[in-house]
Parts: sequence; C-alpha cells; structure tokens
Amino acid sequence: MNAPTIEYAELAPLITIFGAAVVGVLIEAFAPRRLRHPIQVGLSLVALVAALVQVILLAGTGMVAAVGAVAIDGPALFLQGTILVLAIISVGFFAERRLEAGGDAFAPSASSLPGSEEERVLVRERMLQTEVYPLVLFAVGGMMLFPAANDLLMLFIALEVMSLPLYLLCGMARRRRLLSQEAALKYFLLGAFSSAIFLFGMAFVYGYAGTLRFGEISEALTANVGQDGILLAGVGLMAVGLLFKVGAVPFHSWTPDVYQGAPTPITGFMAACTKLAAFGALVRLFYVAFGGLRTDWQPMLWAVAIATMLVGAVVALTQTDIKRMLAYSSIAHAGFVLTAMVAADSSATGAILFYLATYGIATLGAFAVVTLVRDSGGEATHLAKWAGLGRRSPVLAATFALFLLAFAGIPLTSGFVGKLSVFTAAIDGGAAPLVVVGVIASAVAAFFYVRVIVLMFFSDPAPEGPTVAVPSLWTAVGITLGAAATLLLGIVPGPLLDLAQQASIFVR
Amino acid sequence: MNPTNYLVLSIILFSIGAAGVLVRRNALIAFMSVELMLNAANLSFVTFARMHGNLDGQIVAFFVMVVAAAEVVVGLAIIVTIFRTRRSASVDDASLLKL
Amino acid sequence: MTSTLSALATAVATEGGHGGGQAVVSATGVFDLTWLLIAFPLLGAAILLLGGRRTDRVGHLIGCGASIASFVMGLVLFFAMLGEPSDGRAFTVQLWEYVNAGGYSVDVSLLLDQLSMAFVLLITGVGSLIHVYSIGYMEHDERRRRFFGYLNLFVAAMLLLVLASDYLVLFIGWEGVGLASYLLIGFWQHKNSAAVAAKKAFVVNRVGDMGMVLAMASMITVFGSTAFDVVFASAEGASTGWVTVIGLFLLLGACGKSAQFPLQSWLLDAMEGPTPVSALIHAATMVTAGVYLIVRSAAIYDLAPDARTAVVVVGAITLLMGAIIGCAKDDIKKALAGSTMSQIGYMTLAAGLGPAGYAFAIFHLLTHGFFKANMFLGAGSVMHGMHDEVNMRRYGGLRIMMPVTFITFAMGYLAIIGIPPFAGYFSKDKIIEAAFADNWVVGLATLLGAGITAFYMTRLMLMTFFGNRRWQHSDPPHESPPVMTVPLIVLAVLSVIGGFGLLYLGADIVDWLAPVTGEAHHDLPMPLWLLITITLATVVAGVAVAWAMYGHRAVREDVPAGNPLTVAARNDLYGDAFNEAVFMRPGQYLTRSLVYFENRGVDGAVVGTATAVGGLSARLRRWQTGFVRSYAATMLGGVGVVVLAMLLVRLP
Amino acid sequence: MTFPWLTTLIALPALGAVLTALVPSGRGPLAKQVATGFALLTLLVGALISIQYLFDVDMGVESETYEWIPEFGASWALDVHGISLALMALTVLATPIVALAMWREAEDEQRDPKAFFALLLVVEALTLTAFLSQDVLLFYVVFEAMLIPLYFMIGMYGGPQRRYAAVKFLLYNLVGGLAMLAAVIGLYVQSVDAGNPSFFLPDLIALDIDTTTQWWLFVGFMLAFAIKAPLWPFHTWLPDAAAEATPSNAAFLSGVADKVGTYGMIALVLPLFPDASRDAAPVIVALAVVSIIYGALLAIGQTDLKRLIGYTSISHFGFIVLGIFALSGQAATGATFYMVNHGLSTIALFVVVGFLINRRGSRQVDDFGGVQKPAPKLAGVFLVAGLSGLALPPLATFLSEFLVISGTFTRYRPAAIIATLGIVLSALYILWLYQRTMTGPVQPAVEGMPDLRTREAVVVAPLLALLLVVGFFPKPLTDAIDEAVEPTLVEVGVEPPEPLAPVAEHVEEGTGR
Repeated sequence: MNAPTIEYAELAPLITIFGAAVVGVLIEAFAPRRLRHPIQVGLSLVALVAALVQVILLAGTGMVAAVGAVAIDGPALFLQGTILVLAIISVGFFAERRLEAGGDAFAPSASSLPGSEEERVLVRERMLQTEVYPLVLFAVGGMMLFPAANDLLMLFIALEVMSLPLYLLCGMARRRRLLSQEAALKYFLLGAFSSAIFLFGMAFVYGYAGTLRFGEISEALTANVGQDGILLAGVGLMAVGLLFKVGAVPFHSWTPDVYQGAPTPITGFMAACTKLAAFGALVRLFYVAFGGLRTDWQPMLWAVAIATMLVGAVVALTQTDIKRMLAYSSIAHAGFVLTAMVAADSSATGAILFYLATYGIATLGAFAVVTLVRDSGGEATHLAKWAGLGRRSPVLAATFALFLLAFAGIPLTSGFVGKLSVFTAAIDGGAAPLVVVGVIASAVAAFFYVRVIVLMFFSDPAPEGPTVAVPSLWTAVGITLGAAATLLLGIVPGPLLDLAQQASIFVR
Repeated sequence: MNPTNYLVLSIILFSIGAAGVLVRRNALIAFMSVELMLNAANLSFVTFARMHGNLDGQIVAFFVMVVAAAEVVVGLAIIVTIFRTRRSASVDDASLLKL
Repeated sequence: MTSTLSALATAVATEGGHGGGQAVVSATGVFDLTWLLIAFPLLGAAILLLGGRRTDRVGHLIGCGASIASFVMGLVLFFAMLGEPSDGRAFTVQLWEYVNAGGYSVDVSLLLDQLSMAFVLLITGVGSLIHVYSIGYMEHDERRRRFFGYLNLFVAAMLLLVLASDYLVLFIGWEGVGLASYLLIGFWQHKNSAAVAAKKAFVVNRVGDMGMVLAMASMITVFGSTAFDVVFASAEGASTGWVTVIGLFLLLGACGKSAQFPLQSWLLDAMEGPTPVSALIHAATMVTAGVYLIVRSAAIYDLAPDARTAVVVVGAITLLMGAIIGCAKDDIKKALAGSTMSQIGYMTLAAGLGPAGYAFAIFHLLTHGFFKANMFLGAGSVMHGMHDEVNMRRYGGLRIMMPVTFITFAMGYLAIIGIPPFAGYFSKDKIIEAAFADNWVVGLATLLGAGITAFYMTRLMLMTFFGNRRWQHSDPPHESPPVMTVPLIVLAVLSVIGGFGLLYLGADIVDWLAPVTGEAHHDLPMPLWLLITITLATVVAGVAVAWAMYGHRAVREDVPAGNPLTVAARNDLYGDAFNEAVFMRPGQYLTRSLVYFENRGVDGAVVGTATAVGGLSARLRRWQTGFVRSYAATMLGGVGVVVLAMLLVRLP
Repeated sequence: MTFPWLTTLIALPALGAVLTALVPSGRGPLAKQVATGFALLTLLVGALISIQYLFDVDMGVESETYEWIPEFGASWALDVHGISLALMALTVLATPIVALAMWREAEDEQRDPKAFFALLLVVEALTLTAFLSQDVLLFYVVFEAMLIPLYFMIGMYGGPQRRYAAVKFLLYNLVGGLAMLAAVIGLYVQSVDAGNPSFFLPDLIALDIDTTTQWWLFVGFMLAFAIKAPLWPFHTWLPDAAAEATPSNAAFLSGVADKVGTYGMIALVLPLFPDASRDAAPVIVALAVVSIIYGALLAIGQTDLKRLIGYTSISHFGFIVLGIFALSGQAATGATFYMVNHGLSTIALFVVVGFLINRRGSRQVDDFGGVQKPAPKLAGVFLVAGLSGLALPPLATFLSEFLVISGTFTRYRPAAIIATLGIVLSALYILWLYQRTMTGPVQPAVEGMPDLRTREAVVVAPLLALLLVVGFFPKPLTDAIDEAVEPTLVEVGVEPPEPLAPVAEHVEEGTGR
C-alpha cells in the first residue's frame, strides 16, 4: 500500500498559517512577557502575508489535494485570499494600543475575575495578553480550510478549528467583561449544539452515500435509489449547521448577542471572515456534493432566504446599539447572498464571491470605526451617543456613512455592485420573487442605515457625548483601506468582478 | 444484525441530548448533552461504516472524539470563567444580552 | 409658407369660399412693415418697465409717443390699403417660424386685412387719445411711468391679437391683454379691493381661456393646424359636430374676454382700475376681443348653426343683464360697466346672426369704442374734479362746473341711446334690424335693451350733471385741464359723426368688411320705417321714465330700498353670489378636505406603513430573550422546519 | 480621436466639487467662488455642445463609449439627442444660478458653506451623467447616487423639520430606486437570455421582450420615476423637501434633479417597454391628470410659501407626465420642452421666494402683505416668475403646456379637458399668492423691506429673460426635441394621429411646393 501523496505546495498557505499558530503558542509559553506583543504581531502579519502571497501564486490552480480531502480551486483560493486580506487588516486592529488607556481591546487575563484584585494588578502593571494572535491564526486556518474542504470529515474539522478559537476570542473583552463572557458562553453552547446537528446530518449523508468525498457523494446521488429520507434529512441537518454559521434565520439568534458582547475588533473579524468561510463551505457543499438535489433544497433555501432578509432588516429597525444593529444588518446580508445561492450556477458563485469580499471589507471598516467612538465607559455603542458625530468629526462620520451606504447598496459603493450581482444571479436563476423580497428588505434596511446617518450629521451633538479617539496607524490604515476599497469597488468593480467570475468554477 | 436498531438508538440519544440542551439550566449539563449528541452521531457513523463496509465512518468517529475533547477544553474554560465571575453556572443567568 | 398663403389665396378667390374669402397675398412695400404697429408700443413698454427711475420724468411722453407712432403707422397702412383693390386688401407678413412639434407647426405671421385694419385704427386711435388723457389724469400718481408702460404693453398685445394669422399667436395677444388688464385693474395694489378685482378678472378670463385652449386643441385634432388659412379652408371638410364644438369652445373664450354671460362677473369689479384703463381696456377695446374672435372665426360659425344660436342667446342674455345692472348702480363707473356689458351683448348677438350680422357687430364695436371711451373718460374727468368720488348720489348739477365734460359726455350719451344722427343710432339700429330679420324673440330682446339703455343712461346723465348739488366739498368741482378735455372733445366728435361717417362717408363699413365677413341681405318682417319708429319710441319711453324718476324728482342721497329687481341688479343679478355658492365655497371645502386627506390619507398611508413595520420590529425583537435555551429551542424548531421542508418537497 | 466633450462636461463639476471640498474650512468665500467658477465653466462647455445640436454647427462633439464593467456589458456611454440636450442645457444653466442664489443661504447656518457648494456640483455631475447616459446601469447608478448628496443638502441646510424631510426624501426615492434596481436587473437578464449581455441602451431597446415581462419591468422603472418626478400618489415627499430645504436647494431639486424622473420616462421607459407603455398609458394619464388637479388644489390650500410652490411643481409634473404618456409627438415634444421650462420657472419662483423669506424671516404667507410698496422690483420679478408658473404666453411655459394639452387632446380627450382646468387653478394659486403677499396694505413687518439687490437680480434676470426669449423663439429647441421624440414614438409603435378633416387641397399643395 502506497503512502498517500500530499501536495505540499498547494497546501502551503494552510500549512503556513497553522505552523505560525503553533509557533505562536510556543512563543506564548516561552518568550518574555515584554517581547511577546511585538513578536506575536510580527509573526501573525508575516505568516498572513506569506500565506497571501502563496495563495496569489497558486491562482488558477484547480485540483483536489490531500487525497481528495481539500480542493484547491478558484472559489477556495479566492476566499482564502480574501480571508487573509481581511485577517491582515484585523490583526492591525487587534494590535491597536492607543485607544485604551491600559493597552488594547482585550482583557489582560481573560480568566481573571472581573473587578478582582488580580485584574487590578494586571491593569496597573499594564500587562497585556497576546494569546489573541495564535488563536486568531488558528481561526484563520480553519476559515481557510472550511471553504476548501472537499470531504465531509475535513469540513467538520475545519468547522471546529475555525469555531473553537472564536468562542474564546469572544470572551476576551477588556471592558464589559460580563457581557463578553456571556457572549462567549452563548456562542459556544449554540455553536456546539449546531455542530452536533451538523455532525448528525453528516452521519446520515454518509449513511446514504457510503463515502465522505463530495464528488463521490454527488455520483452516489444519481446511482442510489431509495432511502431518500435519510439523505434529505441529512442534507437538511447539515444545512442547519452551516446556516447557523452564516447567521441565517431561524438560526441567527446568537448573532446579535455575540456581536454585541465580543470585543469589537473580534466582532469585525468574525462578522467578515466567518461569513466568508461559512458561505464558501455552504456553496461548495450544496453545489458540488448536493448539486443533484437542487430541486429538493432550493425551496428550503427560498424560505430561509426570505425569512433571513426580512427578519434581519425588520428587527434591525428598532435596535439602539450600533453593534447589535450591524449584527442584524449582517443577518439581512446573509439573506441577500442566499438569494444568489438559490440560483445555483457558476455566475451565482462569482456573484457570491464578489459580494462576500466587498461585504467583508465594509464590515471590517465599520466595526473599526465603532472602536474609535468612545466615552468614559469605553466604546460608546449606544446609538443616541452618536448624535452629532458628523459635526465633531466629519471625516470619521463620513467614513462610517460610506460603509453604511455600502451596506444599503447605494450606487458608487461596492455594496451596490455586490447587490447588483447577487440579484442578477437570482433573477437569472429564476428567483425573481426572491429579488422582490430582497428589494423590500433593502428598502426597510435603508431606513436604519439612514437613521444613523441622520443621527450623525443632522442632529446636534449631545454635550456629554463621546469623543473620537485618535487611533494609531494600525487602525487608521485599516479603516482607510476599507473605505478606499469600498468606494473604488463601487466605481470600478470590473477587475474584482472579473476575478470572482474566473474563480467561480468548483473542481470536482 | 439489523442496523436500523442502532440508528434508532442513535436518534434517541441525539434527541435526549437535544432535549437536555433545551431543558437543563446548568451550563455544564447542557454542554454534556451536546456531547451526547456528538456521540449519537458517532454511533450512526460507526453503524453506517459497518453497513457500507468501509472505514470512513469509523475514522470520523475517532476524529469526532478528538474534536469533542478540544471542545471540552474550550467549553470548560468558558464555563469556569463565567462560574467564577457570577458564582453560578446557570445559563439562564447569562441573559444580559438581549432584545 | 408664403407660397402656401398665395396658393390658398388664389384658390379661395376663385372658389368664392365661405362667408367671403378674398385673396390673401404676401405683403410687400409698406405692408411689410406691419410689424412696426406692434413694435412701437412693445418697445415703449420695454423701455418704461425696464428703464427704472431714469425714465420717470419722460415716461408719459414715451408712452404717448409709442402709441401715436403706432397710430400714424396704422393710418399709413390704412391709406395704403385704400389704394388697393377692394378684394385685394389682405396681406400677410411672415415674421418667424414659431414651433413645429409632432407635425403641428405654427408661424408667427401677421394678417392685415380690412377687419384687422379697423381694429388697428380703433386701438391705436382711441388708445392714443387715452394715453394723452392719462397724462393729466395720472399726473399726481408717483407710478405714472409704470402706468404708461402697462398701457403700451396693452396696446402691443391688443394689436398682436387682432393682427395674428394663427389662433395660437392670437392667443398670445389674448393673454397679453389679459395680463395688461390684470396689471391695470390692480394698478393701485395697495387697495385690497383692487388686487382682488384684478385677480378675479384674470381667473375668470382663464376660464374663458380654457375654451380657447380646447378650441385650438380641437382644431389641431380636426385640421392639424391652428392657422387661419388652413382652418378656414378646411372647415367644410369637418363634421358639423366638430365645427360646433370648436364654435362653442371659442364662444367660451369670447365670453371670458368680453364679459359675456356666464363669465360676466369680473367686469364690474374691474372698475377698480384707473378710469383711463376702464375706458381703453374695459370699454373700447379689450372687452370687444371676443366679438373680434367670433367674427374672425366666421368660417367656423357659418358651418355651425347651433353654435351661432348659442352665441345669439349669450349675447341676448348679456345685453339684458348688463342693461338691468346698469339701471341700479350708483357708482358711475359701474353703471357704465353694466352698459358696456350690455353693448357688447349687442355685438355678440349680432355676430351670432352670421354673415347678416358680422359687419354690424364690428360697426357697433367701433362706434361703441368712440362713445363709450368718451363717456368713461368723461366720468374720469368728473371724478378728477370730484376728488375721486364715484357715487352718483353725491354728484348733481355738474354741468355748470364742468361744461366741456358735460357737453362731450352728452354727445356720448346721445350716441349710446341711439338718437339719430349720433353714432350709436346707426350701428345699434342695424343690429336691431338684423335681429328682427332673424328672429322675433331676439329682435324684441334688442329692442327692450335699447329701451333700458335709454333709461339707465338718462338716469346717469341726470344724476351727474343735472338736479340738485349733493356734494359737500369745501373745494368745489372743477373742470379738467386741456390735456384731458382735448381727447374728450375728439371722442365726442367721433361719437357724433362716427356712425354716419362709417356708414355713408367714404367707404361703407359693410362693404369694407364684406371681403372678410361675407355679406347677407336680410328681409325684415315689417317695413323699415316702422321698425325705426318703434325703436325710437322705445328709446324715448326709456328716457321719459328716467326723467320721471330722476329728473322730475330730487335724487336722494341715501340709497332707497328699491324693489327686488333693483336689489338684484345692485348685486349684479347675483352673479357673484352664484359663483361663490357654486364654485368658491365648494372649492374651498374641497381644498381644505384635500389638505386633510393629503396629510392623513396619502401621507398617512406611508407613515402608517412605516409605523406598522416598526411595530412588527418591536414585536419580533422580543423573541431575542437573551436566554440561550430559548435560542436553542428556536434553532431546533428551525431544524424541524428545514428537515420537513426538505422531505415535503419530495412528497408529490 | 476627438476631444471627449461630453466626459469633460461631467468631469468639470466633479473636479470642481473635489476642489471646493479641499478649500480649507473657514474660507467660505473662496469655496463659493471656486464652485461658481466651475459651474460657469461647465456652462461654457454645455453651451458649446448645445450650439452644435441647436444650430448645426460642428463643434466636434461626438458620442463616447468606454468600457466600464465589461463583466456586465456596462459601459461609460454618453450621447446627446434632443431630449438629453434640452435637459443638459437646463442643468448647466441652472447650476451657476443656483450657486449664486444660495450664496448667503448656507451662511445662515452654523455650518461651513463649502460642503453645500461641493455637493451641488456633485449633484450636477450626476444629473448630467443621467441625462447623457446611453447605458442603463450607468443611468441607474447616477440616478440612485444622486440621492445621497441631495439628502445631505436637504438634511444639513434648511428649516427646522429638515431631518424629517431629508429622510422622507431619501426613503421614498430609495424605495423607488430599489424597485427599479430589480427591474434593471430583470432587463439585463433579458439581454443575457438573448445571448448578448449588455446594459447599452440601444442593445436593450432592440430586445424583443414578451409583454408580461415588459409589464413587470415597466412597473419597476415607472415606480422609481413616478416617485422621483413625482406623480400622485407618490408625491408626498416633495412638499416636505421643498418646504424644509433652503430655497435654492429646493429650486435645484424640483427644477433640475427631479427631471431625471421624467427624462427616464420618455428616454428609457417608452422605448424599452413599448407594449407595456402603450397598455399602461391610460392609467398613467389618469394619474397625471389627478396630479395636475390635486397638486393645484393643494397649492391653493397651502399657507407656507415654499410648500405651496412644491405643490405647484406636482401639478406641473403632472402635465409633463401627461404629455409623455399621451403618446403623440406633439405632446411628447411639449412635455420635454415643459421639463426645461418648468425648471427655469420653478427655479425662478423658489429663488424669489427665497429672497422674500430671507428678508422677512418667515415662510408663512400670512406674514407678508403689501410687499410691492417697499420692494417693487422684487414684486415685479415675483410676478413674472409666477406668471411663468401659470403658463402665460409668451413665456416659454405656455407653449409647452399648450402642446401637452393639445397633443393629449388628440388621443385622450377627457383627460385633456380635465387637465385644462389646471390652467384656471394655476392662475388661482399664483395670483392669490401674489395678492396675499405683494398687494394690499403694507404689513408693519414688511415696511422697509429692501428691494432686489444686484446679486439677486443677476440670479433672476437670466431665468426670466430665457423664459421670454425661448418663449418667443422656441423653434431651435423644440426642433431638436421633436427630432429625438419622433423615433421614440416610432419605437412605441403608435401612429401619429391624423387630422380628422381632410386638409383642403390647395393648402396641401401649397405646403408641398
């Protein structure tokens, strides 16, 4: 029996990231405390950039690696590249140390008791924890693997590798630690719950097909007859697991709570990257493995898409916390992406890839802006406190407004082109009614985006309002990049659209 | 051997686990219920592996065990921290984030 | 286009055409300069209105100069026209192409023929006299320059109206005179009543304009054009229904401009304007535009007997209404305004009689222009001397203080009641004749009108110039300066000889107009001498009744209660009350309820939807309880739904 | 390659906006000068382009096409035809005037005026793109993008309720825009199905779309345009926006920016969806007639000067839409001509009303009275502007209104007759407004009100002069419009109504010669 061949070159980005993560753990254990932060940040950035370069070099590859477990193809590479770009910017945000008096956005020691003497000492000593970085690297690795996974087992592993670090990261906020811990608990319990459901579905699918490989499952669908019940139940249960990750209704309940409770840089990272990875996996699983069942899962996805768009948009209307509002907005956006997914063809894949990339960038930027608006209690996330921001800090408010307009899908922002492409894919795929619902949801959604703009620009500032902290270069560069990309991709989306379209072919 | 019995058992185990998550307040027990669900899935995998006569399902079961272990590590860390903070492991007490 | 017209001209000339077509040729020589007629006053208006304070001192001179220049130009054209053969006196001057949209094209071109010539001379002649008169009348008004600017604007617009060769261009002049009328009625804008009267005049006229617009729209639908030549030449090809519709729409327009029933209500209020305005616009010229319109559209009306009947009925009603209102008014200008309505009713009626009456309508229009302008200016002179008092019950015995005014006014008076050989006798008598020839009822209406006219004019005369002095000014009434009396004298002379002159001296007006309006001889149901006798007897009876009531007895200074008819007449026969009850009140109610509906209904629906969505949001939000177990339950529910959905799809 | 005049025309205000925004804050006058300068420069280029098309002088202006998003077959495609020419001219003309008119307005606020001026130029650039665009996606993009600067202009500068008005404006138009987005995509998918994915307007017009689909797409487009234009019952945002925005902003909004809606109807909806347009025409005509009467009646019932003028615009937009959907050449030419004239007239009205409000510090009609005494020139320009609003000949508005009514009459007689009522109502609301504000005894608060200033005269004079000149000599413009309208109606497939009566032979002959 021959040893299986492993295509190291094609897997290099993943290996780089995971390797760096392991090294990061070692650094955490052995490097002196003072040096840890620069080393960790440097290592993360180097690893991410190196991985990005490798991904770029791999562009155009279309193959199944690691004995069929990992697909290195257009969608995978596109998403990996995007995730890496977003992760690089995110690491910049994590490294921001000028906003908080005592350091960064994370608790000095997440396991210390809030308000305890231990914590006070840590704050006084200006101790910083740096375990965030290896955790993030693990999560990034999982995210990169998730959309590339080409068999059920790898899918599950990737899901867990991605999720577990995120559960921890959510509980690490420096301020409002009770909320942060609660968010972590909720995310963890519900995440584990959904993983279990996903796994159970996986078992059914395996039971039906007798194989874990996507390609073979697809063949089995045409070959096998009977026992469809098991198959359909399995597909449904697996769908639930993935829809949970993308935050689709009715599996969205965790989103607002976790987005609100998690440290804001983490929220941004999670909102942008998790959604990318999960949609990548969802699309690959449903197109490659379950493509033959299209007529079976399309109605289900229709229903989920409609519910997601409407609930996300409608509930966001009455939110008073900016992070919560963005959470609901992310739910609505998941719905928009689902409309394209229903179309199920390669142009839909391209549209989804483009949408995810632009959405990720804008989301990251928006959450970064949130970190800058602060008062004595930390970030001032209550909407009322944002009144008159446009007068105090017109540039920041304008940037945030730009991100909001992109979310609302106003032309000349990337959000518009994204919406245009997913809706085009949907109508092309015969889902015109979904687009009508999408349009209605967009209209409702526009209302709450506009409300924030009104608040920022047309209201008089409250006398005791928050101040806009001056960030270090890390955050400034990240936000600028995000804003520039959002605008640029709105005006000349051609190249990225082209790239997404070229990258839309799944290898089987 | 009738594989259906094993499957029914796994479904029952899964349901017990799911019900446990829904009804038990204690975070630890809720988490244990999730583990039960994972193991129910494992049982299915092994059953199906046996049915199909290949090893894939059994391998999955091993992986799931490892993953479950990792999950325990992360989960316990979170639950313990919360317990230390609140002096309670009731999931219902952690309901500040809402609406 | 020129070739079109000449082609048309020859064709019409050879065919003989309708009511009396004549060759219309492209203008050459002096006729090419017809546009100067309009250009002079237009330029004057532009200078005066845009020139600002700089032109204050010479404004009135510029105004008069422009008007007189136009008059001179008119005379030159008139004499040039006399030199042409009687069936070759129609000229067109092509100015520029106006519009061509969707196959509908309009040229700005002028048509100078016998009919427009008559109007040109009336407008510029009487207009110039009134300009001169106004120098004196408006002397103390600080906004005199602007007044002359408006007057010039009016003259220009009125000339465009009568010279246009396309209904659309005519309409531009039509609206222009309306604007000038609006500006001049409301000239003393600081008086609320003046501003309201001006607005009313404009709005009521706009109702008439609806008719004009729809008439033109109908023409475009039927003929594809609004040019006189095309419309008139093609009219025979159109169905009677359409021709009648066009005729009725035109009549609506004419009613608005000429204050004919049912759009008569604005004219009495229009007397809020300075008196020269009343003389020029609301007596001599603008208000006769409706008559011009109907006569000009002879080709249409010739083919639409029903529309003609409507014109006659409107004319008859108005002539009686105006006369009755004139009897009851104590305000000298309003009494004269009632008279104007009534006289225009005569003209309208005559125009409605068809070819038999067109020329007489124009004839009466011209003589009326002389004597009514004369009397209005006379009234202005009286007011000038009486410190702007208009109530005749405060006049009396003015003939001593204002001899020139009295004598000139008397000439007008004799002309209007139709005493031979004064102007009105000839023109009115012709109309009465034509009316009797057409229909007994119509004839009797005109006869009755003549009697009432005699009554109210005598009443006016007696209350103003005779009887006891009822004025109590420390400063006694005085005669007006020569700049005002000279125009009076000229107009008085015209009032005396105008009728005879136009009918028998030089060219007979009927023959003069025949190429345009056509001619039809009527047969009277009775000998002519008998009719003349009856008419004169009626007039004398009217005078006698008035004498009995106002000359014989002293005029009371307070207003007597009067019989119901008098009260009704004082209230303009309830025309305003009717309008208020039927249009204004419901209109106000409608507007108010629409505003309510707008805020609650249309806007409310939108706001309501928004609120509903907001409510839904607040409700859905409560699902987010914060309890992780309920989230898990939601998820599990979702699992059930998803799995069921997947399975159910397969069922059928 | 020839010089890209059309792109230059759009680039100039865009560049001007950037430079205006870059002026250091606190140097308000400089920002204003830069903005006005660029607006004037744009006017020059616009004039050059107009000359070529109005008077057939070759200035080297050509249509331009550059690739934009090849993935969608979308391009930066610009072209001028009669309809777009008219509106382009209106836009380039109105912008410097509005810029000059709002010279002082922005300063009343506690804000830097430069943003106001920069946004104005942004809107100009976007509006021009919309009028010149030959690409449906490009049109849509600017159609929607335009909302944002306008939204900020309304929301940041203006009356006490401006936030409400701005949000209402944005949401109404966004809803319409989103409906249109769905339809734009649907249209594109039609082209994809036909094997030629493209947003290029001529390509899309050439598509043969089945009637049912046309209907859906028609509804999407029309909803957007009917909200923008605005047509009853989608109009309620306009009075609020007009009332709360600064006068010159309201002027630009309803005078120029909203014309994109009516432009879209005639330049996009009719040729793209001929069958649906034909079938739906009676419905739209009915709505237009309701707009005419409803807007006029509500204008009569208003007590707020700017709101009143907002409602008059609704009435006038009714006329424009009526003319477009009467589907006769005359009415369509009239409607397009009306767009230009209404722009000029409304801007004049809003601007003059702005002068009044500025002086008196109140928007309420009742707070004025007898203004003509202290300020006769102001009253004079107000009257002339008002008269243009009630379409008095020879002001240009008259011809357009007449063409619309008479053109409609050839097809929809009852509609035309009811619409004619509008001319009475317009006289009523304008003259009653004039009566209440300008005439009568002088109100104490109005005494000593300064008369028209030089800057103000410079703002108003060109508008009124143009209305007069175009009123006298409309032919070059109407000819250009007519030429463009004709193929549109051919596309819709309606026969031009023939005269009912045979034109007399000799007249026919004469024309032939």
